[in-house]
Amino acid sequence: MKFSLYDFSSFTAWIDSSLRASMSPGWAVAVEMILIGIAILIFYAIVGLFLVYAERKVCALMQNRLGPNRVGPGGVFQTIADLVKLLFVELVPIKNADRALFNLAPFIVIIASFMAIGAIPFAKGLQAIDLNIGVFYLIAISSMGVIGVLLAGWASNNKYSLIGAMRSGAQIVSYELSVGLALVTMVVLAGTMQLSEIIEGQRWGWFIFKGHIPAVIAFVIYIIAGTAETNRGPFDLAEAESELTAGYHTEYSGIKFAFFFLAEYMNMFIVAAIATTVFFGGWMPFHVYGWDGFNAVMDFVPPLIWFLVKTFFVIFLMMWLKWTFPRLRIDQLLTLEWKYLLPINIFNLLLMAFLVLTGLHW
Amino acid sequence: MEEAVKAPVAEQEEYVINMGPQHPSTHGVLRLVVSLRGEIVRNVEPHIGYIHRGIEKMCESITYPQIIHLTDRMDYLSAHINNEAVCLAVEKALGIEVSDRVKYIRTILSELTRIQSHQLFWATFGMDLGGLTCFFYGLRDREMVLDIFEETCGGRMIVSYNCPGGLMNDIHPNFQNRTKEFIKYFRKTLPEYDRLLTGNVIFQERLRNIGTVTREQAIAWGLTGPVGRASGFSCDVRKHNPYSAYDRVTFNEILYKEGDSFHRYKVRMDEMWESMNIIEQLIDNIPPGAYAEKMKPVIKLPEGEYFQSVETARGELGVYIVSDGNKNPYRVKFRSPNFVHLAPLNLMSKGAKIADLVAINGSLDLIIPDIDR
Amino acid sequence: MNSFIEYFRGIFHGLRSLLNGLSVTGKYFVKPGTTVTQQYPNKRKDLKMFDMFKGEVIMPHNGKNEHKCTGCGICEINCPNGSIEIISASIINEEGKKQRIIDKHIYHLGMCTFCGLCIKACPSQAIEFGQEFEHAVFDRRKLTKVLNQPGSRIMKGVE
Amino acid sequence: MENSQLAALAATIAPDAQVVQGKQFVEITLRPADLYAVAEKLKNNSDTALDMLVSVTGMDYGTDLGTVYHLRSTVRNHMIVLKTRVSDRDNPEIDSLCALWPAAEFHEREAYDLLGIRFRNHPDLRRLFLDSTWGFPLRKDYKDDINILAR
Repeated sequence: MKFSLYDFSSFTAWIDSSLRASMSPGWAVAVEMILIGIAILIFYAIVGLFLVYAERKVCALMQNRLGPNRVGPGGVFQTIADLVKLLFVELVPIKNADRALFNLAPFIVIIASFMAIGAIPFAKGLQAIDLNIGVFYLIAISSMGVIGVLLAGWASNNKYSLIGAMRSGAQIVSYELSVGLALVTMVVLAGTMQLSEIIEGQRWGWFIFKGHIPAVIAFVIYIIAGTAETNRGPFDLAEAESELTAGYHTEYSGIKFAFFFLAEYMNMFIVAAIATTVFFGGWMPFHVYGWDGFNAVMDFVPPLIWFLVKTFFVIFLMMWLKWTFPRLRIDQLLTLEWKYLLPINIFNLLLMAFLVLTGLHW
Repeated sequence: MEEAVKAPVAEQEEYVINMGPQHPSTHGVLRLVVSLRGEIVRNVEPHIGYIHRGIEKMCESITYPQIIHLTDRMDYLSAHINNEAVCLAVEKALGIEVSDRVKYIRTILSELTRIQSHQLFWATFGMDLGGLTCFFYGLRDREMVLDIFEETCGGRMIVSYNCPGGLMNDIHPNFQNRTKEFIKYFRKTLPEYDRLLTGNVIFQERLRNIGTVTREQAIAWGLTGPVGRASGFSCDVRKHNPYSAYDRVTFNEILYKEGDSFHRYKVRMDEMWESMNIIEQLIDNIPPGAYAEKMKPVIKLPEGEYFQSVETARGELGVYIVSDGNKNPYRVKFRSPNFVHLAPLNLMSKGAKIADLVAINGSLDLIIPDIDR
Repeated sequence: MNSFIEYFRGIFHGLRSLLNGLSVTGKYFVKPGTTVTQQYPNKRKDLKMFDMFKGEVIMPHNGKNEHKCTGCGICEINCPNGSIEIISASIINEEGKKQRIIDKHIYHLGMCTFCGLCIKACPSQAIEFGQEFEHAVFDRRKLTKVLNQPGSRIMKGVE
Repeated sequence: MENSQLAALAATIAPDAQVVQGKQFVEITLRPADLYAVAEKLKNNSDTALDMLVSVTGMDYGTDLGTVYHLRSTVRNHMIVLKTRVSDRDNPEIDSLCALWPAAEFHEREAYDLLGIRFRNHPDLRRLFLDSTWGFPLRKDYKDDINILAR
């Protein structure tokens, strides 16, 4: 076995072969699934906690504050303390709530984000499943979460929650289109939907550079629509603190609330990860054709680091948006989608197709 | 509304939500019973009285100097101006002319009060619309004004600095420097507010043509202050019936014609500039003199009725004192601007969306203790 | 055609206004020195209130445990909330005359509104505002204070 | 317009009323039955043009109850005070001015809430601050059992 930070495929292959050597293939697959599940769960917890901390620090700095600074050095253990608190908080039973759906909703939200993580390539060979329709799968899965939101709003027996859920429904239905079309634009450029091949195609230039202006437009649209899909400000109409108190999760407490909370951050991570994969070359280091020395230095940094740095950069962009802009109104939200993003997106798709057909894309 | 009548019975059913008494956007314990049809607001019914303390009743059993500290607690963001209103009414009744020094200091402090009130308005208005960062910037700059208050008056919000016949004590030696420093700083910072919020396309779209009040409606409903002036109703008491040192300074009364939420916001932003102008005209010219007139230990107003109105940060505050010649007033009535502004909320927000209701409510800048008194 | 131009102008104006907003928050993000938060209990020692700050009513005593309060009760009359109670006693002083002195100057901090009327009215400047501001206690009874220290006497020469 | 001229004008508009030139404003004391008609005339007369209702104050005069209206002309920048009294303490009724100035709605509700003065033709006369079990606190005969100020 050869463990390398630069290529995980031999490492994963070694695990696979050693498992298959000791048990029947069916069992081996089952054990592998469990291992992947545990790995994703741990990753999920760490990234979730880190993102909560990062968000609080980022917004604090933008607002001339210090942010968490009491628990641990620089407040790094603050989110862990919060999590421990959330675990001990009483789960308040809601009168006349639809008990089954009420309890089911947070799980649907969190499972949807779990399933999306499975397809994301973190580094070379570090991908749970490399589907040949990866992009399509991610688009499909990432919109599953809204079912949980709708259920939560309906089952809570709270009028604010219901309004929040309905808003969320309208929002996701429309912004789905923009996310899809922005990604389709890039699929046209890449010529494949398989994520590993999309990344491989960016070895000599990330798509945001390769695709010229259409790619930049697609990226802007994707960030706007992606922010809307994750229900984050300025598109956080579903929870809209100043209007609907907390929207669809008003009635949730304790660990069930934590699920919603964590899922929001993970969805943000997933949106950023997809953006990284499609626009910024995923784990692919920054290469310039012909500059071999420079490329070698870039290759020295492990791909996992490349991936995380790019992802957190996109996440930072989304945080920056959230902490600067006021919230949109529901009709403006829909106007933005149907009047601006969608026509531009379709035009952009045509432009990209033209670019690819004429071979102007490098 | 006519469609609603024609619609089948099932669609006429109202979806009633209670906004408040504890709700992030009602700025206190205001309860709005909102009837909705989908997102559209059909009817808003304000329920108030959650912090009714009976200040008018309490005033009947205490002396005039003691009334002052109760007025702090009505519109706590215009505490100084409220104090001034009662003092002016009492001084007018007794025929006392305070020294120029007192007039200048009162005017400067009134304008500082107005600035800090509008800063807090900006902060909370941004927060109501979802721009949370505004809240911290607004409070950050407001802190500087509060420091000026604390140094001179001893209190940050509840100043209790006026008393019939003048001021409680003289200004602190640092007062002028600190105020000038603040003005210098704030002239640089205020354009940042505009860049962050006023110019923002989302913000403008949220507010333009929302909660429109015409000039006629504004007069009929008695809307004063920034709310009235956004509709083109020239109602600035400082201009029309100047008190203290307002007749010695030049300033513009901010007037807009549109009368929507955005212009209510705009009036306040422009008023901050005007307030800074007023302060700059006065701060270097505070004349020497007594900071308080000699008053009798027990102040008794001659029998009669006295009405004094001042321009608080939110509109016209009227103080109506009926005296029967005793040391206690017979009846005190405060015509508080917020109480008047709450009444047409239903008129403004009918047909708007929930988010607009929050915006309209925010643009009225209601202070609930002033409504309840 | 005009509406077409309007459409794009709207987009560009909108985007520019958004970038303007981003530049403000971005500026503060990269300038951490602009943080204004007070590190409260850590920096408690550096925190100094202004001289005029109205924290609570105190009665200063000099080194010989003497104060200036004559027990006249003017502060009690002037207080709008009844947060001051004067309990006076009478003694025979050194010259053999009957004199009214203060027994207990009771101050209910929980009811005080810091209007300053008592201090303004006091004829002998016996009470003033202190700068203490950390008034939170676990027992409400602790908010009722006796301002004159036990065994204290009135200063010579104060009538 | 000067107060003296205004007083003379008011006397012609409301001949039955008692017009006094007070310390600050012209004060017109009316019988409750005349209130609405006189107020309407004062509002519509182009010389008085009282288009803004500043405040409505409910009063308890010991034996009588009454209301005081502060009216302002935004065109001519003067103020007139209207006063009216009713002696029936158990069932005091005064005409509502809501139809003339919508601003009166809340002011009158407040006066009803705190003094128990009923306003005829008020669109929505309910208690404003207090619940229905309270008495009318601003009346002079109101007894407050828990007043900490009374010594």
